Order: sequence, then C-alpha cells, then structure tokens
Amino acid sequence: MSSKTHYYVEAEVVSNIIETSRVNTLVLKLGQHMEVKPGQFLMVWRPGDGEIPITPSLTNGETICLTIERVGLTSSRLASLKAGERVFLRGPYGNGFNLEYPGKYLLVGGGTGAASLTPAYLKLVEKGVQTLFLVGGRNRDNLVYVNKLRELNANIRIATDDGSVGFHGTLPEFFKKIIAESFFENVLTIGPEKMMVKIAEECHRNGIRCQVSLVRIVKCGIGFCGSCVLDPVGLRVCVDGPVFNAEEILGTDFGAYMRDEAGRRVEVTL
Amino acid sequence: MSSKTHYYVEAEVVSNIIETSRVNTLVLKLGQHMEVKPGQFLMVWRPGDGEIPITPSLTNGETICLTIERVGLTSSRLASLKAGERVFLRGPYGNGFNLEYPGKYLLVGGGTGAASLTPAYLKLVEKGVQTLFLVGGRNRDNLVYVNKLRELNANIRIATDDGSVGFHGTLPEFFKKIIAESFFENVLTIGPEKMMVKIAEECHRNGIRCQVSLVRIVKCGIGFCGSCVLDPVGLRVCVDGPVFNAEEILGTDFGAYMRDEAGRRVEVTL
Amino acid sequence: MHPDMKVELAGLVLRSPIMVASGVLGSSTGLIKRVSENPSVGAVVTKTVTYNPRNGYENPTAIDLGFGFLNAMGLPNPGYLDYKNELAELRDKIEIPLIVSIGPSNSEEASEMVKALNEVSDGFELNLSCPHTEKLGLEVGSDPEKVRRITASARKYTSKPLFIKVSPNVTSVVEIARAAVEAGADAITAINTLKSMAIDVNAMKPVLSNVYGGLSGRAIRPVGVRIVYELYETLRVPIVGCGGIYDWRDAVEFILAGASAIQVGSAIACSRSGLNIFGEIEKGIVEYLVAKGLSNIRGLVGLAHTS
Amino acid sequence: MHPDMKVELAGLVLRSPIMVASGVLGSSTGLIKRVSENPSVGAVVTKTVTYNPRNGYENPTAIDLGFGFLNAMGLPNPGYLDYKNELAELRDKIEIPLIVSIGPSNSEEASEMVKALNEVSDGFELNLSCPHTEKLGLEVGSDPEKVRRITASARKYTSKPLFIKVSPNVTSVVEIARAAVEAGADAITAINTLKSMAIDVNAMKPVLSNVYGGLSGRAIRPVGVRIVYELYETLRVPIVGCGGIYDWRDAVEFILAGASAIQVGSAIACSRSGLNIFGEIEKGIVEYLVAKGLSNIRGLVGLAHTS
Ligand SMILES: Cc1cc2nc3c(=O)[nH]c(=O)nc-3n(C[C@H](O)[C@H](O)[C@H](O)COP(=O)(O)OP(=O)(O)OC[C@H]3O[C@@H](n4cnc5c(N)ncnc54)[C@H](O)[C@@H]3O)c2cc1C
Ligand SMILES: Cc1cc2nc3c(=O)[nH]c(=O)nc-3n(C[C@H](O)[C@H](O)[C@H](O)COP(=O)(O)OP(=O)(O)OC[C@H]3O[C@@H](n4cnc5c(N)ncnc54)[C@H](O)[C@@H]3O)c2cc1C
Ligand SMILES: Cc1cc2nc3c(=O)[nH]c(=O)nc-3n(C[C@H](O)[C@H](O)[C@H](O)COP(=O)(O)O)c2cc1C
Ligand SMILES: Cc1cc2nc3c(=O)[nH]c(=O)nc-3n(C[C@H](O)[C@H](O)[C@H](O)COP(=O)(O)O)c2cc1C
Ligand code: FES
Ligand code: FES
Repeated sequence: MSSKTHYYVEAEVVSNIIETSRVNTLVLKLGQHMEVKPGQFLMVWRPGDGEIPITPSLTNGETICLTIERVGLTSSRLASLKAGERVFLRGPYGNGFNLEYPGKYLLVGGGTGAASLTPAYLKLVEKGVQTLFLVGGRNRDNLVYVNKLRELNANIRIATDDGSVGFHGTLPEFFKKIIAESFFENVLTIGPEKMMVKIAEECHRNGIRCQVSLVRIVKCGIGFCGSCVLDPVGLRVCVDGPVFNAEEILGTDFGAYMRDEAGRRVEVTL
Repeated sequence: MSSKTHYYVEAEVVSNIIETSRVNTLVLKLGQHMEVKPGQFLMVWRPGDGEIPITPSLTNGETICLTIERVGLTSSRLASLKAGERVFLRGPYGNGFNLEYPGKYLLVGGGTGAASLTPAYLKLVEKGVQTLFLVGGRNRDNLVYVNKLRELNANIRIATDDGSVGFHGTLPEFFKKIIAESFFENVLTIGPEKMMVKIAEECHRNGIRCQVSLVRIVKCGIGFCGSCVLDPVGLRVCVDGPVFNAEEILGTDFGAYMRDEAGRRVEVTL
Repeated sequence: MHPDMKVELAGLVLRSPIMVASGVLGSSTGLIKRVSENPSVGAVVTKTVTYNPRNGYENPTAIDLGFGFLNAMGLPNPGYLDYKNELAELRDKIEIPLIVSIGPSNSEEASEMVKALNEVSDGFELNLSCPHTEKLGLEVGSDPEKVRRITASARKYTSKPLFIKVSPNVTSVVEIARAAVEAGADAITAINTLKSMAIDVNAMKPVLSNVYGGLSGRAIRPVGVRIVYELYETLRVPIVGCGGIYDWRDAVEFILAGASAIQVGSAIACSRSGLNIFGEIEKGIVEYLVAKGLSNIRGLVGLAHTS
Repeated sequence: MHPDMKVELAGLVLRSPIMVASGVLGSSTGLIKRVSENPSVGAVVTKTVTYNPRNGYENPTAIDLGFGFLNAMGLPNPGYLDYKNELAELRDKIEIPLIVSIGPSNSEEASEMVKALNEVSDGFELNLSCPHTEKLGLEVGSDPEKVRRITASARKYTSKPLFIKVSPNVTSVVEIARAAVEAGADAITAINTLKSMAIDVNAMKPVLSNVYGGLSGRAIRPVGVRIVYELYETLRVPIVGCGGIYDWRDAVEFILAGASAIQVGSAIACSRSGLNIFGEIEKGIVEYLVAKGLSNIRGLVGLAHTS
C-alpha cells in the first residue's frame, strides 16, 4: 500500500519555447516515470501560483511538454518559467481518446488544441493509421505547434481567420470544406468550445464519429467535487471525460453553458 | 488496498472432542480460507469472553483444530463450545517452525504441546523426513492427542509422571534416555516452560538443534505493544517468535522469568 | 425473500438507507438528478449553500492520499438565492427526498436561508462542521451555544426534517449534538471531515492553497463509527452515519453502531464502477441481511450495543 | 559530506531526531535496550507508567485496520515504584536519553512520580492524551486548567526536560499546549491517538473489549502534521512530531511542519525489516538533505512555513 507522501511528481523545466505571443511550450524533465495516454491531462502546480489542468503536447515517460496559453494568473506564471525552475505534477487523470475505432482520423486543433492533439497523432502514426491535421488560428502569428507538427511529418492544413496563411476562414468552415473533399471516419478535436460544437454538429450531420476534449473548471481532478460537471447530464469532465463522444453530449450545455468557480451556470463565450 | 472491515475470520464449531478433563479440541469450519504454517498461532476471539493465542493442532485451509486447555476464563469458555457456536480468528501470526534443517526430527510435546506440534509432524512426513514423537503427561488420563497421532500413523513414545503408561518419569528424563539410544539432529518442543528449558539445555549439551515455542502474554499479536517480550534480550514472542532456536534464548529469562499482564517481572512456575 | 431496505428518517421515507453526502457532487443539479435515478440511492444531500456566493479556494483544493482524501474546496457555491432557482427546477424531476445543506454563519442567515429554501426542499442539513472555512462550519459548530441558537433559528422557519451535521474536531461531539437536539434538530449527521494537512516534501510547501483542509475517506471511518456509537448511547434521535464508507461492510459497521441511514462521500471518487458504488453497497447489505436471517434493515440499527 | 543529524531538544542532545514513541515497546527494559543500540535512534520514551500498577484491558486490545491500527491496551504497567527499579538498572546500560512517560491522574500523583523517577530519567513526557482510559490521559488533557495544574506540579520537582504529549481529540490543541507551556513545559509532543472504534460485522460487536480505542498509524498522519503546523505557528517551544510516521518522507513532512524531532510508534509493527525501520528512516532523511543541499537537519525545521 502506497502512503503517497510523494503527492506530486517533481519536474524541471529544460526549456521554454515561445509559440506565439500568448502561448509557450515547456519542456519538462520528470523526476519520476509517468505514463500519460493521449488526451489525458495532468494537474500542474507551482506553490503560490496555483494549479491548473493541462493536456500534455508530447510525452515519453521521462520528458513531457506542456503547451500553455496565458489566460490568467496561473497559466501566465507557468508559461513564463525558465530553464531550471520546477513544477509539480499529479495525474494523469481522465479517460483520453479512444483510438481503436477503425478508419481515417481527422484532427482539428484550435489554439493550443493542436498541441494537445499531438500525442494522439503520434499514437495513430505508430498504429499506421492515416491522419490529416487541421490547425487554426486568428492569423499567421497565432498558430501553435505548427513547426513541431511539421518536424513530426504530420500532414497539416492550416486555416486563419484573416487568411494570412492557409484557408481564409474559421476552422469549422475549413472543416466543412475538407470533409466535402474526402471522407474521414473519425474526428478528434480540441479547441475553443464554440468551435468544437460546430465541428461536432457537422460530424453529426455527416455520420462521422467525433471525439471532443472538453474544458470545465477542474478542481479536484478525481471526480468528487463536482466542479467540472457538464449539465444537465451530470457528466464530470475530470473522470467521465475530458474526452467525450460528441453524440453523447450534443444537446447538453456543451457549447452553450458552463459553471463558474462558484458553481453558477454561465454562458460559454469562446 | 484492503480496507479490512473483515477484521476477523468467522469460524463455526463442527465438533468438540474431549481430550482430557482439562483439554478439549475444537474442530472449526472456516468462513474463509486461511493458511497457517506449523508453529504459527491465531488469536481466537469470542465477544464477551476474551481473546487468546492458540497454535492450531490441525489445519487444512478450510478446517482448523484448536486444542485448548482450561486454565482461566477465556480458555475454559472456548473449550466448552458446542457444535454450531462461533469463534472469530485473526492471524496467522508469528514465524512458525523452520523445517528446512536437515536430519531426523524428535518432537517433544507436553500438555497440549503434542497437539500443537502435529502440523509440524504432518509437514515433516510430507517431506519424507524421519520423526519420533514423545508425548508426556502426569498420568494416563492426562495425555493429549495421542489417539489422533496414532490415527495419523505417528511414531509415538509416551512418558507419564506416575508411570501409568509408557516411560515412568518426566519428559526431560525420557528425552535424555531416547537421545542416548539414537541420535536426532533436530528437536521441536512445545510444553510447560520448565520442561522446555530442560530439553533445550540437554540439546545444547548434545549438539542438537532445538526449536522451542514460547508462551508469553500476547495482547496485540503484531509486535507493537511489548506485552510478550522475553527479557533481557527484548525479543517479542508474537513476531520474533513464538518459535526460537533454543541457543538464541538459553541464558535469558527463558525458563525463569516472564512478565505478567501489568508488565511486572514474575517467576515462571510451570 | 428480499429484505426490506426502506427506512424512515425523521419523517422522511427512504427507499434505501444509502444517501449521497453533501458536497461530493458539487452544486450540479444535473449530477444530482443523474444519481437520484440510481434505485439504490435513498436520498441526496446538496452541496452546502451559503448566504453569499463563494468561489472557493484556489487550486490545489484536493488530493488523494491513498488511504483517504484531503480537501479544502472552500465551500464554492452560487449562494442560496441563485441555487434556489436551480433546485426549484430540479425538485419536480427527482423522485427521492432532496435534502438541502446550508452553511449559515449566524442565526439571521440561518432563518433567511431556511425561509427561502423551504419550498424547494424535503429537509435541511445544517453544516456546522466544515473544518476549513473561516466564520462558517466548525467555527460555529464547536460552540454549543452558537449551535443552539442557529439550530433554533432554522427550526423556526421549517417543519421539514432538520439534520445537524457535526464535526469530529471537538472535545465532545455529544455535547454539541445534544445542544442541537434540544434546540429542535430532528436528526444528527456524523461526521464531517477531520482537520488535517499535507506537505509535499519536494516542494517543501503545504499542498492545499488554504494550508488546512479536511480528511475524508477510509482513514476516518473508525472515528466516524466511534462518534455514531457515542451518539447512539446518549441521544434519542436518528443518526445518519458518514465517513469513509466504501463498501457494504463499512455501511453495516455504521448501522450496527447506531446509524439509521448512511452517506457516501469520497468513495464515489475511487469507485472503479463510477456511480455504481451505490448499487454494490445495497447488494452487499441485502446479502448480509439474508445471511443473518434479518427481514429488514431497521432491525440492524444499533445492534452492536446490546450485550 | 554527511549532513549533521544531531538535534538539541529542550536541553537534550540527540544523535538523531528519530525517537521511539511511548508504549510501543511496552514496559520491557530489554526491548528498550535493544532499540537504544540502534545508532539511528536518538532517544527512547518509555511506556507510560501510572501511580498504581495496571493490568490493562482484556483482549482484544489491538487490531490492524490496514490503513492504521486501533488499540485500547488500557495503559498496562507495573506502576511507577516497581518500574523505577527496572529503569535504575537500565539507565547505565544505554547511551541515549531515556525519557520517562508518566500518566498521573492528578497533581499529587504527578509530583510524587516525578520526584521518585527524577534520578532514573533524562527527561519526562507527561501523557495527558490517552483517549481510552478513565480518569487518566484525555480526561485530564482536554481541560486547560487541569493541564496547567498537573504540568506545574511535575515542573516543581524536576529541572530535566519536560515534554507534554497532547491529544488530537480536543477542539483546540493550541489552547491546551499553551496552558502546558505557561505552566513550565519545555516541549510539546504531538500527537497521541485519535479516539476511534471498530465493529466486526460478522460478530456484530465492537472489537475492542474496551469498545473505544485509539487510532494510530498511517491514517492519522495528516492530523498530526496539521497539529504540529498549528503549534509551530503559535508556540515558541520545540515540538516533537508523532503520528503515522512510516518512512523518511513522513518524517520530513513532520519536520517541515515544525517538528524538531519525530517519534515512531505503530510503524515498528509493520516494518518488514523489524527494528531496522529506524535506520531506513535516517538513511532517507540524510539522502534528502544531501539532495536539497542542506548541511544539517536543523535547517529543515518548519521550512514549510516560510512564504
Ligand atoms: C482537461 C483540460 C485540459 C487543458 N489543457 C490545456 C492545455 O493543454 N493548454 C492550455 O493552455 N490550457 C489548457 N486547459 C485550460 C487551462 O486549464 C486554463 O486555461 C487554466 O486553468 C486557466 O487558469 P488561470 O489561473 O491561468 O486563469 P484564471 O484567471 O483562473 O481563469 C481564466 C479562464 O480559465 C478558466 N479556468 C480557470 N481555472 C480553471 C480550471 N481549474 N480548469 C479549467 N478552466 C479553468 C476560467 O473559466 C477562465 O475563463 C485545459 C483545461 C482542461 C479542463
Ligand atoms: C503463541 C502461543 C500459543 C499458544 N497455544 C496454545 C494452545 O494451542 N493450546 C492452549 O491450551 N494454550 C495455548 N497457549 C496458551 C493460552 O493462550 C493461554 O492458556 C490462555 O491465554 C489463557 O487465557 P485464559 O483467559 O483462559 O486464562 P487467564 O486466567 O487469563 O490466565 C491463565 C494463565 O494463562 C496465561 N495467559 C493469560 N493470558 C495470556 C495470553 N494472552 N497469552 C499467553 N498467556 C496468557 C497467564 O499468565 C496465566 O498464567 C498459547 C500461548 C501462546 C503465547
Ligand atoms: C470534495 C468534498 C466536498 C465536500 N463538501 C461538503 C459540503 O459542502 N458540505 C458538507 O457538509 N460536507 C462536505 N463534505 C464532507 C462530506 O460530506 C463528508 O462528511 C466527509 O467527506 C466524510 O465522508 P466520506 O469519508 O465518505 O467522504 C465534502 C467532502 C468532500 C470530499
Ligand atoms: C500499542 C500502543 C501503545 C501505546 N501506548 C502509549 C503509552 O503508553 N503512552 C503514550 O503516551 N502513548 C502511547 N501510545 C501512542 C503512541 O505513542 C503514539 O502517540 C501514537 O500511536 C501515534 O503514533 P504512531 O502512529 O506512530 O503509532 C501507544 C500506541 C500504541 C499503538
Ligand atoms: S474536478 Fe472535481 S469532480 Fe471534476
Ligand atoms: S503481543 Fe504485543 S508485542 Fe507481542
């Protein structure tokens, strides 16, 4: 029986890579082996700075990459860490993606989503599955992880809202176009919720199996505080998710409402 | 991780066999499989009647026999149980006999000791080791487990203080005679401490490896209350014993002093 | 013959003695509805609501210790007025008693909250035992006089069952519970978490942002059983047992100690089978009753006391 | 470089911060001697002795719960007069400080016992915290006035270090500890066991013959760490941490919380390596200090408090 005095796994920042003006990738060396399945998340703690859930953007047991957007205090602090500084990780938590479904996979990543989808991409490659990766952002300077994906030989297509590179338009618009050109049995998507819900609806209309990774306020991470719930179905993002089959959650608060820190039902804005 | 709400294993009395006027053997059916090595002991509880340590006299995982002498309240209550009544067992505790030493084995049982040695005898038989069993008592009516041992084809020799059957004299006297006749590499003994210490000293003089099973006041059974200690060496009967190599404990309080319930050092009388 | 699992608790009829403890489902009415559909669940207690909305503490707010859990959520909740609207919607949709947990910091808040929430609830649980929120919970619940006053204030505005949830972090739980009963409480829920903390040796810092938190789960069961047993020896009101109940044996242990019903909290976090834990506990109790030849669960309550 | 593990504790110099907790070796001076020969042990606390001899309770007196242990030994001991003779013999034979634990039920007993035992001890630990013995322990230790009086009575007859061992079973440990310090205590030992019980579901009976007992081991560590942390925030005397210490990490957690030394109790029952547990803990702490670049253990005390 483990006594778990080692509540967290210590990790040291090896390097901090600037992705965009708002997004950085931390390359971490782990003090202890950690196995994370694609789509699972970690709770990342810096004493004094808070703790947030992050889905790693690369992982091999000894090294882990976290791609973090500065949206508030904790994420900004983490995104600014220098080599040699330390973070503390607990997890992995959640279910991760189901990559056993047959057929081709279309990966759709908005914002840091492209980074968080990368471990799934690598796993699919390893399995010899055919993939296409759609990456979107507001403009050329807002694209995350594209260089890394190129380095990993991913088959990438880009969309920008302003057309500064790739398709001129939103990811859901681009997505429509892509699936009109060639059929994919599976879609995996991580990104702003308003974007994901549109992708999910499109999949629904086209009979495509779609898995989405949902963001809610994660506090405990282990399923007992109820903070991360998707209503009205009462699914907990931290243990029942964060990955859901879109069919399961279309028609719920997905894309429309979430709960804030106090548990108040508020509108989803992004 | 087990939550151990099942603190005790429940057992039902199948039959109660009268051994002598002071000793009975309970045949118990266990509610749960229990593996006990020869020489290990169990804590036997009847709510309201107390709990005492007993070294089983037969065990096969599903059935267990306890041979109990009425010396006080708890032992008397247990020895009087009828078929269908229940007891509660925790354990097994302690080290048990080491039966890996090469050579022939002489088993020396006084009082209920003959019964408690029986699992060791059976194990030795199973291993094809040659054994001789000395059983002693005050008189013919005080012999314990002799019929059972005959049934198990044990090679038995008997001594009684009054000579009513077998050798006329004490077990230590008989023991001297036996080892003068034929050499044994190993001795296992359970019985009154004054008897055991004499056997142990005789073994020491004759270069025989002797294992004794010691009785002290056992309370916790798991090594942290200090109740069962053999001084001055500070060995705990419940975890370091109950079986000791005699060489290890000759010259200690073995055979001379023990501690009473309050931890006072008192003389060994039996 | 299937033993009868129905219990009557301070006027409420529960189809099963297994309740959901306060807080472990958060404020999500969706999750409450989902759990209430489980036929093994007898009643649900809501997350504690306070007078004003609370965001709760910063993360880390909870960790798994292996032998239990440590949390200092900080009672996040939308406040009683906001939550009232959600509960109003929920109430028609569920078929089992809905007990609203409130955490007032004084008598006025207690009165106002009970008045407002009375029509949307089947009973109240007064949380006077949270070990890690200033001015709320334990700060109130360790003083018999304050307990008496707050209980009386709540009592005045509802005729529905009123449960008082007590803390193990006091010298005499019996004294606190007695004050509550004398002031009109119908039943006692025991126990809330044990005041605790953890320090990460690598980080060299307290893990919880609030430093102090509450220990729940397996580790506190022996404390909970002891308190239920003590209360049963001295009080004449029903007791709801809570603290480290993971399986049917744990539940039976509490019932034998004197609990008329039991609540499951942390264990829903470590149940492999997710929310099926309630069904597994019920099945185990039923088999136990059959094995013991008992025709109903009520016959088991307090049985460990008879000599 | 080997970090310095020496600690000074209320005037005593300990070669290591690892002590043996009271009671876990019983009254056996043989066992105390055996343990004292372990170079990783810094000091030994004896079993609590009382004014009169006590047989302790009937079995069952202790069980293993998996995540901790439950015991109600009932303070079996030969009484202070008898034990004094044994300690007199022992004292010349051991090389580390011998702290005698006493459990007086009133001030007179405290004075007489300290007077008599002063010459055979290197210090005293006043056990005012046993949760399961009437008129002794917690019955005294939950009342600040009684604590004050008994501490003062003991203080009057010894200039040797006086430790007060406190209980977690009170509303405010800080209040109790403060009363002890004001009355002359040199240090606080925290914590004793948590009042608890267990019922066997098959037997349908409380397991302990005394019904109530004390929970020790892993389960109580988060409570112990919390109390040490609280005491360190408010008191200016050294604190000895105790409760569920099984390995070096547990020990370091207590030291970071504010303990100058730590005591190991129950864990000696589940150490595979027997009494080697002390060596393993020391080795782990030394490696930790090296990894953290600290040259001595004293630099670690209370480090989790700095912000
Ligand atoms: C499973 C999961 C995986 C995630 N993976 C990534 C990732 O790989 N990269 C990345 O940049 N972001 C990721 N996020 C989102 C990230 O956790 C939030 O951006 C972060 O928690 C914001 O914290 P803050 O203190 O910086 O901002 P705050 O000022 O606290 O809040 C800013 C915004 O973030 C939201 N938020 C705050 N706390 C949480 C929380 N505990 N959980 C979820 N949302 C919160 C708030 O609703 C608010 O809108 C993930 C979230 C989840 C649930
Ligand atoms: C490892 C071990 C194995 C044993 N195996 C057997 C066995 O197979 N058959 C058998 O008949 N007896 C056995 N005994 C002895 C038996 O446990 C005691 O006779 C019994 O505990 C007496 O309890 P009581 O309440 O009947 O008598 P009490 O009135 O309590 O005491 C009678 C005598 O028994 C001794 N005694 C009391 N309590 C204990 C205790 N907890 N542990 C040890 N001695 C105690 C007392 O010193 C006293 O001399 C064993 C003892 C030990 C330590
Ligand atoms: C995450 C979490 C949140 C809790 N929130 C509340 C709460 O809001 N109100 C309350 O009375 N108890 C709350 N509790 C305490 C539980 O209801 C329960 O009393 C305690 O956890 C012991 O039971 P357990 O061991 O089954 O979890 C909470 C417990 C946990 C673990
Ligand atoms: C079997 C046993 C006997 C104990 N006897 C005493 C005692 O005599 N005096 C005392 O102050 N504490 C006694 N204690 C309490 C321990 O010293 C310690 O405070 C407690 O067990 C918590 O530490 P642990 O978790 O390391 O065991 C005893 C504990 C156990 C398990
Ligand atoms: S974060 Fe607590 S239940 Fe999901
Ligand atoms: S009986 Fe407790 S140490 Fe042996």
